Amino acid sequence: MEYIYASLLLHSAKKDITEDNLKNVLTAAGVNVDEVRVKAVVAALKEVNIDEVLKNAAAMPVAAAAPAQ
Amino acid sequence: MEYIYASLLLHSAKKDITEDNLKNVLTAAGVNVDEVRVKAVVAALKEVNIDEVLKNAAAMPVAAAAPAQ
Amino acid sequence: MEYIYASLLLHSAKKDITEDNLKNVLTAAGVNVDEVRVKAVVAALKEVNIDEVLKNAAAMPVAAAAPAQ
Amino acid sequence: MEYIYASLLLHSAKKDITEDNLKNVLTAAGVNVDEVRVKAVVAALKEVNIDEVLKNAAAMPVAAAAPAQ
Amino acid sequence: MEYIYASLLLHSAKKDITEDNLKNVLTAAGVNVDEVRVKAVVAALKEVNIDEVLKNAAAMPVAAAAPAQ
Amino acid sequence: MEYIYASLLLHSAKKDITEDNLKNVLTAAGVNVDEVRVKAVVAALKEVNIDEVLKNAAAMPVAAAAPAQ
Amino acid sequence: MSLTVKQHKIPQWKIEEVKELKEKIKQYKTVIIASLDGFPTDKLHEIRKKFRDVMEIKVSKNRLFERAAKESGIDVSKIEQYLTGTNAFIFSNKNPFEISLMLSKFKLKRYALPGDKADEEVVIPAGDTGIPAGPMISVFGKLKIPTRVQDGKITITKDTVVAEPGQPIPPEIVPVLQKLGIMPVYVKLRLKVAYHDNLIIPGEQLELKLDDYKSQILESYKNALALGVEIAYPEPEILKITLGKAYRNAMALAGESGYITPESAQAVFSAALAKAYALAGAISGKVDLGIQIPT
Repeated sequence: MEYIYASLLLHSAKKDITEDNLKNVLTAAGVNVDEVRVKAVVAALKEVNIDEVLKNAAAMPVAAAAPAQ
Repeated sequence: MEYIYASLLLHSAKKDITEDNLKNVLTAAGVNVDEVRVKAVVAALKEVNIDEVLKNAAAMPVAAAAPAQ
Repeated sequence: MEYIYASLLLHSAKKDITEDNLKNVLTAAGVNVDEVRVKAVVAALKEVNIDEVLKNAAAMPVAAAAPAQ
Repeated sequence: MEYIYASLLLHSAKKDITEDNLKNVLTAAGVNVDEVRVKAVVAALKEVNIDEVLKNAAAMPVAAAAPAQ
Repeated sequence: MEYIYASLLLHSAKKDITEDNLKNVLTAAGVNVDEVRVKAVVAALKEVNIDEVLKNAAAMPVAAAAPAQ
Repeated sequence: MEYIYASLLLHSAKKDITEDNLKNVLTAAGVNVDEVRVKAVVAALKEVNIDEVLKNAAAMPVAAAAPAQ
Repeated sequence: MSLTVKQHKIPQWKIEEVKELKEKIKQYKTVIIASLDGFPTDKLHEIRKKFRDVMEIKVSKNRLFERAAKESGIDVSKIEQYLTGTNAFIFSNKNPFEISLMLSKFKLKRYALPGDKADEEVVIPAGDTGIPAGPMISVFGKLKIPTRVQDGKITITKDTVVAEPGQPIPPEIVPVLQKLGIMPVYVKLRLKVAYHDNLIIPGEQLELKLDDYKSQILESYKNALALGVEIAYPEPEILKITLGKAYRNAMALAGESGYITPESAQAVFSAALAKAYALAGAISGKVDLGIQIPT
């Protein structure tokens, strides 16, 4: 989930979610950055209205994730 | 929520949530770090078992979601 | 969601979700296949009991939706 | 459900849901294609605004499930 | 949904859902009958216990809501 | 429910819900038509915005079915 | 004038104390000013004993501390507002928030005083009170505490609650609670301000609301899941939700397009039935459909 948290951190700090920014944050967190993954996440998030997604997030069916226990 | 996202990023990357680590991540995200807040978050998260919170979130969606109301 | 639909298609057709199968389906659908993503999806799905997830998706809408209240 | 997953895959990849496209995807997934079914699905989906359905599918569960509590 | 409503009408009138019956009803409703779809629906319904499905649809609001999610 | 299914069939086929149309469909389905009921249904549906009702129905399946519990 | 007075009148013990305070300010990263107004001094001893390894607590005069702080290079103007009343000065190398948490978790109890509210359920236990039979019997009676007299002493016959948490403690019973050794009121050292690494942190900020942190963590987690699902991020915990979403999408599409398979039949007919019931419901007031319509 590191890439997601890092993206949310940038979004929350009102910074653009660019490859460089993401890499900086991940590196600062001691994560071994995977370039391809960074590219993929940045590209995917470009098509997403994050604020909209977060607004609906409270309804997230966390129960679905339960079997992970 | 920047401080929380940064903390969860560290947690997810299996790094300790220390003042230095938190400041590093926040700075890398371009956040103007508030020293007092960093200290507060680090102290609070020492008391809060993040895994426990997330596990309960998965197991008890209703109760878990209540504060979000 | 292409990778997800392709995976469910394979699952529904009782085929293994392997990198090759996934690539075949995606290519047939005219998707520009991203090798890394294919690997990531296949690896992640190995840890997921899809039948279980689908059963829960169908059977637990209330619990899932409850947090939104 | 293979035919529906295959259709959603095509839709998600922004390809037309034609008989040929559907057959290609299904064949690539190792499904024994049933011509009648392919024709039926393609005809039925022509009458449906898929984006609308998906939007409602995502938006609905909360309102729908809430009264049941 | 014409084919479904026509099937439900026949079922409700306690008539067999055969290709001929379905075509008759659809024609009477002014629908341009698509033979393939008629075949597909009749074939599919052979695998389904409609009484059971309708009972569940009416009696299990939760299950009923699930697919809508 | 025959009269309702027949009405929905007509509506879905984009035909007017007239007494004649309704009688035709019902007869084709082998239903013994009750003239008074046909008149009543046709008259009542004239005052209803069917599209509106159906749109809401999709959103609230539970509410609709709930009393059956 | 004051200069000459000071030069002549400062007693040795004050000079010693300022020196000691200065050493502690230099030695420790955190200094917390805590109010002792209304705080029982014997309880301070309990705190000292409990946290001997993590903090030093010194009770001193405000003027002496102010002088030590000033001479240690602390900008006293920022803390002088807190230097009123009786104060204890806590010295530690820990993060001041951690100290605050430690202190708040350490429950110190004291005897009730008339007018106190109970911090926990107050139970008068069954048994011999040792109180001679006399006017106290009527006090117990008034509080509906069942008693009997045995060997000239009042014996309580049944455990009785006299105050729930948050309720005022009946003043009549206060002496009895003391006699029975019941301490139903919590005392807490009130932290007024912390000085740490050149930061001044007011006391109200020092109180961490852990529940808020928990719900923020939860919210962040849900946000991450939602965002992950939106981009179908390939991580098992997200994929589980994404798969469910894809499945429900497929069911919804099957339902709306009337595509029947054994798997989708329920969705298809549920969608059709919901519409039929809605339509029937819309006209049920006007038409006898001869059916039972769930509305």
